[in-house]
Amino acid sequence: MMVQLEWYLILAAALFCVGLYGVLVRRNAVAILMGIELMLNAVNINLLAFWRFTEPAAATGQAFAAFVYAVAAAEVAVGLALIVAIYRNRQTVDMDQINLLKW
Amino acid sequence: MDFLRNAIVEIGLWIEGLLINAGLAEPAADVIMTVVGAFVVGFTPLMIVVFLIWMYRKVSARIGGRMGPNSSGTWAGPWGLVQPIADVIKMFTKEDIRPQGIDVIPYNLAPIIIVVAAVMIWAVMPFGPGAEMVGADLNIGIFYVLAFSSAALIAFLMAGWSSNNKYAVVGAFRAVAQLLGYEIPQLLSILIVVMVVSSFVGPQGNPLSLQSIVEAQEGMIFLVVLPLPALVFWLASLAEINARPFELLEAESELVAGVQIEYSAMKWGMFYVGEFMGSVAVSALFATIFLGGWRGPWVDTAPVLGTVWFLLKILFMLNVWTFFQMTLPRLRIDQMLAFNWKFLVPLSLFAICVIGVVNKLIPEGATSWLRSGILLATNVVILLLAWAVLAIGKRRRELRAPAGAGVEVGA
Amino acid sequence: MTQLVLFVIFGAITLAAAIAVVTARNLFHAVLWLLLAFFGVAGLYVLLEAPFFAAAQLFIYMGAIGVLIIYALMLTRGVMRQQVPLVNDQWALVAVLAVALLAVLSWLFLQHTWPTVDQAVGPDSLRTLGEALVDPGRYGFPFEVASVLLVMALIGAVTIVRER
Amino acid sequence: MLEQFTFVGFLFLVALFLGLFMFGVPWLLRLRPRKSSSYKSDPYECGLRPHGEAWVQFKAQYYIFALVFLVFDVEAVFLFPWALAYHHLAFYAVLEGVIFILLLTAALIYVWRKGALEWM
Repeated sequence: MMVQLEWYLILAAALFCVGLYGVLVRRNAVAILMGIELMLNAVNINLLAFWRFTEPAAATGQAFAAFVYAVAAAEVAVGLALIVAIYRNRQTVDMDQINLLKW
Repeated sequence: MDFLRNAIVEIGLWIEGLLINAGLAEPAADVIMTVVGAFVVGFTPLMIVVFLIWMYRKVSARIGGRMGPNSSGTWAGPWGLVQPIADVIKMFTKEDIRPQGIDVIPYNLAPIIIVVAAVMIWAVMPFGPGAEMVGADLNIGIFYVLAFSSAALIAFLMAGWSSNNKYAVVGAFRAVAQLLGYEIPQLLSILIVVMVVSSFVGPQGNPLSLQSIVEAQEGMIFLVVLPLPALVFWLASLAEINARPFELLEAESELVAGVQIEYSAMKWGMFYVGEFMGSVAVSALFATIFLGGWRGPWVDTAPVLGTVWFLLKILFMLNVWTFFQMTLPRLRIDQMLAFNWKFLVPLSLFAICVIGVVNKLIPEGATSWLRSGILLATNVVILLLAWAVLAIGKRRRELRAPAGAGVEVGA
Repeated sequence: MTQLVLFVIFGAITLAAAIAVVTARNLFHAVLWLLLAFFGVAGLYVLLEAPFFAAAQLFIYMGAIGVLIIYALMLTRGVMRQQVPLVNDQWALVAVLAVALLAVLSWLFLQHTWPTVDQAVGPDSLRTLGEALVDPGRYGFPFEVASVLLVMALIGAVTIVRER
Repeated sequence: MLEQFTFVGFLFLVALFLGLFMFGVPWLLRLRPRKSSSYKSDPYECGLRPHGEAWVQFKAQYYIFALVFLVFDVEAVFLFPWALAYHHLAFYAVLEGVIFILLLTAALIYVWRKGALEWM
């Protein structure tokens, strides 16, 4: 029995939801970034699954997956740099205490 | 005699024939053969390592003007051949000390990951001509090797973090700073090779697969065609396997052994084995990419000779490694980082651009001799340019700093 | 059949590790679970016949991003000692929402009939990707933009993180 | 294509077996410490009793090197398909790849000039 496209989509959706949960509930900023990484991975699974099952001869899905890598790398680089800078100034990475922008 | 010409493949076919005769279905026999192949490929590097430890002791003793293992005071067999076995037994039976405050699971997982990553690299190594002599001729070949060697980084961080020791943490940080950095010149020089292979093998063939990299060296080995990437790759690989002059991970006189400090008995032995396996893997990669892999005289008539040539080339590169190991001093960390980021990386970036453009400008119909010649000339020009830039830089530094005021070396 | 078994194994590894990432108390363990999740995703890519991306997954995520996250953890090491609550007070609500989102998405995926083709991946799929990436009519421009993006990220991050 | 990965999968199992074997034999032999003391199991710090916690603060310098590495790593994912297709590319397409590399070189030079590559 072959693995269907839907299965990959549902798996990716589950991964996305787990990542989303992590992003919304964790207090540590680094943990939030980890959640975002999970979500990006879910996106990549979707892209490659669509590529595999709908047009394996074209390069579209693969190219997009490669661009997602670039975006993920840029996101993680800048995001973690921000966290490090915040920690240096405020000695915390707890998102509930980083409320500078609130007022 | 005919049997011997292609002995390894013939033995495989013979066993498979036996299995099918014994009443096994063909797919099942195929699977069994794959498992047997995996065992052979997995254990080969280990066997080489056991031999290598012996050879390393002998050669380093000669270089150091010391007595080797054959005269260590106790009996160690003829030429000290029993020494590695004694080493193994010692390692297995030593007391395993568990330090306080370790993070148990990462601490124990790290040596396993190191061994696994070191074995996995061998899946794509071509041991001889033909598809049978490669574990799996993956179409991502060399990229697979890079992926697994970079995954091993994480083991160092795990070991360092979980050991509950300051030296281990510092060692892990240093290890990763070094291993990360030198991966870049390594992969850039491989990129140059991939481009050149792509124009050598033409529209058919897959330039990422190691087997076709070997096939592309039909006229001339790449050490001659591309001396610059070969040099960069070798230097970067020395750093990747923590060999001198880049032996900053262990640095026993400053870091007391780096990440391995809290490991004892066989867990330490696994780091040790992993390191030796790394040097075998790097030698095999260098032999495959730049020395023509299994290529050598009479391979066409007797393919089994290809394996012999390949092993001999690995042995040669291992001796080069031993020689480096025994004669060079250790760099300081700032020198090590500067050498990578300010010399190797810019040099290989420049080389990629120039070689990529020049190679494309050579008309497609050119003979491989002409192509090789032009590439060699380009390489030499780039090397001379790099040398000139270094010389100018040194001159300017000397002019700026008056004599005697600690001139930075090698930066 | 084998594919199905492998899909279930890798999928289970990925999901279990992902759940461990968002629930682990020790952040270092969370990173290790994250790496395991990445490894599972790499296995899925192999099943999707995109081995290049499986290798890139190991290469980028385990080799670079994992290391970067661990570095950031070490630089903000105060977090290892603080005994703050793990999650904020909206976790129950979010959990319900996430499960609901998963249910809706799954229902949608099963509802729609996807225009799948039963076609094998050619041996040249990676080469087509390489050609498409530099084809000015296709991804030539995004390709260069990706480079600019990486440069900008590097410059920005270095500017932010440098100690003055 | 997946058939080739059968071998890789089995090799992974063999590698795992090797690792667990080396790890497990001493464990099965029960070579536990016969006498244990807190001095023996202390973290080794050249003979002194360890002081403070092991997770000492680090300089951001390490992080910058990891950043540069990350960027070049992602670049490799783009450049490997490009190098693979090299023979099939027109001249301008090769130039595009070269521009890609030159942009990253510019980033490296920027970081260099800013002094972020110095070991402090």
